[in-house]
Amino acid sequence: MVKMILIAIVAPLLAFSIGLSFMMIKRKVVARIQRRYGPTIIQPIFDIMKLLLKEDNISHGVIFSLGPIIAIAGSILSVFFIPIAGLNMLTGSGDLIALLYIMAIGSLGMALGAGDSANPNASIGISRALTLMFGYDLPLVIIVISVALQYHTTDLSAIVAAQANGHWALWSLPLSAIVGFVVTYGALGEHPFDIITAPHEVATGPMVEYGGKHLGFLMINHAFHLYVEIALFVDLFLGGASNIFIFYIKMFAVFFIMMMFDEVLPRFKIDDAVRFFWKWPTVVALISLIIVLVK
Amino acid sequence: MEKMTEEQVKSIANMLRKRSLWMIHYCTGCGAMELPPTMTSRYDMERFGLAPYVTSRQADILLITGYLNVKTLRRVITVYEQMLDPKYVIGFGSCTLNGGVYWDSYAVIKQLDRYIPADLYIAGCMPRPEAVISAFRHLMELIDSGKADGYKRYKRNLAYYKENQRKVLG
Amino acid sequence: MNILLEIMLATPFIGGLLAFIGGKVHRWVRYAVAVTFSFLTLIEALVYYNATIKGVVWGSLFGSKLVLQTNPISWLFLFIVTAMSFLIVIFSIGDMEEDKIKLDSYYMQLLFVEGAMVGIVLAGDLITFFMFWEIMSWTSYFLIIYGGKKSVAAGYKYIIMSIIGAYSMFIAIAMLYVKAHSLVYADVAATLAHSSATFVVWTVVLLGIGFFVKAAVMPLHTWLPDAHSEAPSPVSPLLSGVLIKMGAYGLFIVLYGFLSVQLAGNIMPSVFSTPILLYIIQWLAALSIVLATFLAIMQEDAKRLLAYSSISQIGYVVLGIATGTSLGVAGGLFHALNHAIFKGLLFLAVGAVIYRTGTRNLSDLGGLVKKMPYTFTALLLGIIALAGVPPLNGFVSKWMIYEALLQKKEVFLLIMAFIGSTGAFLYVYRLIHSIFLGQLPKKYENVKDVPILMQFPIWVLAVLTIVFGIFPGLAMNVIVKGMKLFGFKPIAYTLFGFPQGTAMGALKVINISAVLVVAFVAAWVLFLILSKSRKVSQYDNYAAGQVVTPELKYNYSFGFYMSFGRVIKSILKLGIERIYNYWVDAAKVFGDYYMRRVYTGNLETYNSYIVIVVTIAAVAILLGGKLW
Amino acid sequence: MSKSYELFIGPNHPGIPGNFSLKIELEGDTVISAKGDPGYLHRAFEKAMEGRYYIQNLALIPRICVPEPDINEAAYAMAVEDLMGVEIPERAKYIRTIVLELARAANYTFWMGGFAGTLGLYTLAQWSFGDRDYALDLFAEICGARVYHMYIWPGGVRRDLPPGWEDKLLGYVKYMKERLIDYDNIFFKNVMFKYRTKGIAVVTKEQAIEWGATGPILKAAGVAQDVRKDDPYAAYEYLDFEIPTLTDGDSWSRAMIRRWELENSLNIIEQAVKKMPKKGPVWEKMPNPLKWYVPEGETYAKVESARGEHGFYMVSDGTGKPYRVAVRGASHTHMFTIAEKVLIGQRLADVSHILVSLDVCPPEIDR
Amino acid sequence: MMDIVDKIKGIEGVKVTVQRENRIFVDVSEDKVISTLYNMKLIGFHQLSVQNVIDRIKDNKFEIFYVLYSREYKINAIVRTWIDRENPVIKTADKIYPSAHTWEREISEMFGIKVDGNEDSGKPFILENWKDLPPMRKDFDSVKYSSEHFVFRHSEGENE
Repeated sequence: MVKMILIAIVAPLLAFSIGLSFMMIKRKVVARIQRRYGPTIIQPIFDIMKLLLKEDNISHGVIFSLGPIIAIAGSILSVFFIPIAGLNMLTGSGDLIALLYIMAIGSLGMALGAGDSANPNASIGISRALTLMFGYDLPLVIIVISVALQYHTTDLSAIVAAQANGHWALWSLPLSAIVGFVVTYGALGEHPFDIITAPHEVATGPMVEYGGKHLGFLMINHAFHLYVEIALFVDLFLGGASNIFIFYIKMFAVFFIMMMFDEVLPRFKIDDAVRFFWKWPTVVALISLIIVLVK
Repeated sequence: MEKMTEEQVKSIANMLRKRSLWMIHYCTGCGAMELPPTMTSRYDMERFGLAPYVTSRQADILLITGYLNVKTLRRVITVYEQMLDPKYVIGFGSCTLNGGVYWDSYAVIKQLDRYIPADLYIAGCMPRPEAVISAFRHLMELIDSGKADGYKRYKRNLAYYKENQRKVLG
Repeated sequence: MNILLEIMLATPFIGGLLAFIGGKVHRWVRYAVAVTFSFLTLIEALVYYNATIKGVVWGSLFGSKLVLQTNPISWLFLFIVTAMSFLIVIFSIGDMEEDKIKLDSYYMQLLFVEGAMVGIVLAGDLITFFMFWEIMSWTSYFLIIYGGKKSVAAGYKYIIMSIIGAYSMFIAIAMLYVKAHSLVYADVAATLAHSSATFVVWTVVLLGIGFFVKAAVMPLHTWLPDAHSEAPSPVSPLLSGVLIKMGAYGLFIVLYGFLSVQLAGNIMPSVFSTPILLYIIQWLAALSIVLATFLAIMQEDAKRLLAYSSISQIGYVVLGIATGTSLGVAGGLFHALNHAIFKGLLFLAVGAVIYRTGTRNLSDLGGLVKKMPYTFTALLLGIIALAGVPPLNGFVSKWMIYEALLQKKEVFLLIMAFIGSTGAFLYVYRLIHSIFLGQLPKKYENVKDVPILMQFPIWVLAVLTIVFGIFPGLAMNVIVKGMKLFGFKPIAYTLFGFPQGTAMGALKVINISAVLVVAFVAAWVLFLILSKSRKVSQYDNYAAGQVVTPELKYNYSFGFYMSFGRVIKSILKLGIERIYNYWVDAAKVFGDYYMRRVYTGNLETYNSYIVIVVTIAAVAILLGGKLW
Repeated sequence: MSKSYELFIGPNHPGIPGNFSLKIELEGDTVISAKGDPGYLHRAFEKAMEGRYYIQNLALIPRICVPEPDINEAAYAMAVEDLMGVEIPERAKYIRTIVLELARAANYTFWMGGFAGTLGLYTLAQWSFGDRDYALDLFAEICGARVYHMYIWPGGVRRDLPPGWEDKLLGYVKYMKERLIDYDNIFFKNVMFKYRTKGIAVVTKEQAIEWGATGPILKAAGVAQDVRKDDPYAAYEYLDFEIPTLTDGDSWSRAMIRRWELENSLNIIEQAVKKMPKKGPVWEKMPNPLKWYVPEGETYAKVESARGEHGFYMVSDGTGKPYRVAVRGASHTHMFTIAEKVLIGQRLADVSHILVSLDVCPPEIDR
Repeated sequence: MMDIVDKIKGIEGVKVTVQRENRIFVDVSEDKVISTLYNMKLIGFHQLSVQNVIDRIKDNKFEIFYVLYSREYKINAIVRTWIDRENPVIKTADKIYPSAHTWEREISEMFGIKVDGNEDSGKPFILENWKDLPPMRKDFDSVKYSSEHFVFRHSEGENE
């Protein structure tokens, strides 16, 4: 029991710090790609703390304030369903399919909050976010099905266990892994899929009215989000890990490759992004699925 | 004892605030021309934790980059009032100080701090990126020592500022 | 005890007549009678919880016995029918105002529909079934046309489609009668077991057309969007939540009461270890899911959006029922219950909004969360349930269907089911955003939340979404027990979900919700510690430095998914509806003279038609039997 | 039933180039009307110039257009020279050419970053803003200021080039040519760039001529009209360069025209440095500033700016102050006659890059 | 060069002066200006570079000029006309040169000239809440206005 409570406290903190470390590294690496020196490495901590300590905050209503809270609650919930380094916290209570929907709780909360800000920019941002989600969900679902069929289970910890000793899904399902990588871009809203917040078009979209502690919460949520998406990729295709360091290294490797593509692509228009996802990633994922079926 | 801790909290908050100053993305005048170099690879003000942000709710610093004509002043006041405390205003260039070369213009206001409280001025037309950065460093010092209290002054002397604004904006 | 079954069947009919007569005295008499009798029916239904009663003979026709029966599956639908009807009667009292529409026989029709549906569910033979089926069709038609001028056109469409379905069913029943000379379910099943494959397929297809029309499975869905959206606010949930479930119930009876998976597997080839007939039904259901989702996303009318969503959700029910595995069928039946709950909730909540604002046009609304917070919360629960997000009820049943499909490796259907579910996020968010979020139009500044009489049914349903979401075992008790009677292997379940082994993964909703609540509270506490936020008006808003005024059109609502619409333009152009509209138009021209005479809009005359139609149906059965 | 909604792009919005406001009305995500709202940068230049001596106005004119101030100085100087009938020395002509082309190159570099930024590629923005700074360093060396140079005077240029400046200039040209390859690789050859800009906001040849477009918009539509060729000023008549044209007239063509113009400018600088007389006066002596009377008359002087034709209509009444100066900025037409029409039917996602591709410069409109 | 001058001279009621190479002044009376512009466009002057006003306060006239350009002949022609300073009205040229529309908005705001046929004339364009004389007129004193409306900074510490 004590151990359970301890895990319940440690796991979100761990997830948050991993996500935060990615945020830190990203700003530095991006700066170097852009031929800049870049901020101090702990700059995101300053940003978040400053936002949380703002003396004045505005709210457009209860739902506006609840939005970021639900977002964080949803993200923390999904952290528990992703086995990290041998810890299977709640994986017995919900499987991969449940996780796909659990991950949507946070987005829904965010969407509600942004909608309550009574700003068309925010509404457009949400409309784009949901459309993009619809876009990348198709290939995502297909690869999730392929992995589930490959290992005959939808239990994430069982999937991780089946990939032990280097039998990664990356080797058995290389096509799905590639699609999964592309989908992670979309899910994280990295370039070229940063359509949701595109400042030149919709002035940061859903975040347009958020400032102060609300925005701080959203940044915290972003750290969780980074963690969840990448950890899911690692668990599905890179076989998870037996201890936290190896897990971190795997996650970092994925994230680092993502950053390399991140800063050299202009962004899609939203319908082009959906068309993109429904074209090549879907076709490739289907091929991979058919291979699994036939096997 | 309790008061002491409160002050400590405030000083810690100030220390954090000065390390992360977000500047609103509003080019009010021609001084905005020297901001891109300041922001980007040559001078890179992100080194000091400064970054441009889009909307009034997100930003901490309002940079009045040069002359303000009456039409813009109205928007600047809107933006300033939408920003969240603590917020800081930097007057950029001589026009914000005394009207600069537009001393005789019917459209340009001559003194920024009659309408919104300025924490800091940067002289020159236009100030070089080095000057801008040094101003930011100076602002950080002011924040650290708690002297950058423009937003408090605005609240305290609201009637004064509103009266001045009303006179000009009509 | 046995006599009660007949009393229960009679209760709503009696109530309906009494309400009609009482209404002449005073309207409150009408309300009291309607509420009492619908409540009585509900109580009587609850008595039969998990009971199995076989063959209560209540008459005979053409040598075939007329039988009433009940079993847990029937009870599940009985519960849906009676509970929803009760709540809708209460909602109607608040919503249907005397001075706006003549209410002379509204409650009678309402209770007649309820009675007809109770009859369908309790029927133990096909004649009883068909009789009540027809009564349901006609009475519900009269309910639909209460909604004003447009609804009459929608009603035409509905009744024409229903007649087509009824004829198809009628032929099948006649065929069975000729073959078996008895239309009691057990006899029918026994006959089919010894019939040729062609006969079985024809029977099932013809019956299926009738059910598919009612259940609005594509491509027989076209009546639904019009009828559901044009019907009066309290009738829409009855149609969407309950009436279309009758199609699903009929399908279940045909597929597993008359046939069985083994039998079907014996007489026809299988695909993915599913008999091909079931597989085709699955595909139709999956197509309904996806296409209706796409159409729902593009709607600009709140009730039309929900109507298309109903087509999509009933697709899940049919898909689940047609899987043929214990998990899938249980999921399908559970989804029928869940859909009734959340769709009823959504229609009632939207009805409440229409009641206050007078429009159901999404782009005219906005920002009502500040004015109608209770309705907002209920609708929020409804959309979360519909989108299938844990921990509310829609999630569990969808999860079961997904797992069943995954177990059978029917991956393409599974992908389509998933897509429909993600698409649901889009349209449900559209619904809640356009009504409750965004800028509040100036004309709605004085809007208040709806009266308690209308909130009560909404909140009962809202609580049910949570109850069945966290305790799926409650419904499983009934479903699993009932499915045993139909020869399914029982699935393992707990009160809170499904243990490892039932499906390819485990599920325990209580843990999900508990952690969610804890995480939420933790985040909230952190939020509250920090400095307080100040409430600002909706006009104090970022507008790129400009000032927002009430005159500024600062609300993004129309064409919410216009960019997405570009992507699916080619799919939407398929135009099933256009072909249908052509035929409906033709039928309209043909029947216009007749229709003008018959559908005068005078409800007094309509009541007599019901009896006439039942008689005609009976005569038709007689003639059909002889001619065959 | 309200189908449309209104959005403000600017003034406090990253999607607008400068302090300007565009009110767009949209249906879904499609623009159905766009209205520009200028005046946020109005400083009453034309009024102020009437009240000042010719020498004082030198300080005022570069501030009319911020990204490329030298064109104002050149046009002003040419108008005054025209009225006074002064011919400027040979070397001054070349120096003016070099300075104008350097400013043009700097402006296009700056524009490139802004354009890439609106498409979401911030890397190029970071690179090119940084690279533009090297051009500003060169300016700082000849006149002491990075942005407002006040270097081109009536009668020539203010002072001779500092020793060794030409080499630094050539070094800059060489550096920029190398960087251009990087820019091409990251942006101009990028598939996503073509995907986003091809066929967007087309201004056809007929429309461009009818609406009075100049500069890159006209060149992108297929008309080779350029003041440097048609009515050569400074030393352009001695130099060999081509006017690039494309035929599509879409956002992509305009971007490519600017990219080639940047290369063109670098080439012109190289040529001009080579051909420039190594010695000689750079300033035809002007009268004492206080007795600097310009003969009565009216004239129109024009130069080619990065955005199109930039002109000064100057009226003198024979006193020491100009009687009336009217400024023609290319953006004036581009914004109100072209952008407002072209934006209709476009998508919200494209609005800001269309504005930047038309290169609307608000200070030029407001003055 | 000369043949084009001859062509312009063919337009009714114009007075042509050649200032220098490529600069021609075409003076017309107020009522002929639109037809002249139309004919000029037919001749090949396709582009309106700038249209603005000079306040000739001594003559009590407004001078309105249109700078036209022809790519074909590479010539700038400047069409000038004079109207009375009292109740000044001009006709719009935006049917001939679309870009004139905006120039006319500016003129009508800055000089208080009414533009017939231009629906945007008289609406606020650059200025906001302007209540004084149109600012570009010679009798509007900018220095006086600004010292009346704005407070200049004189010495330090005068704030608050």
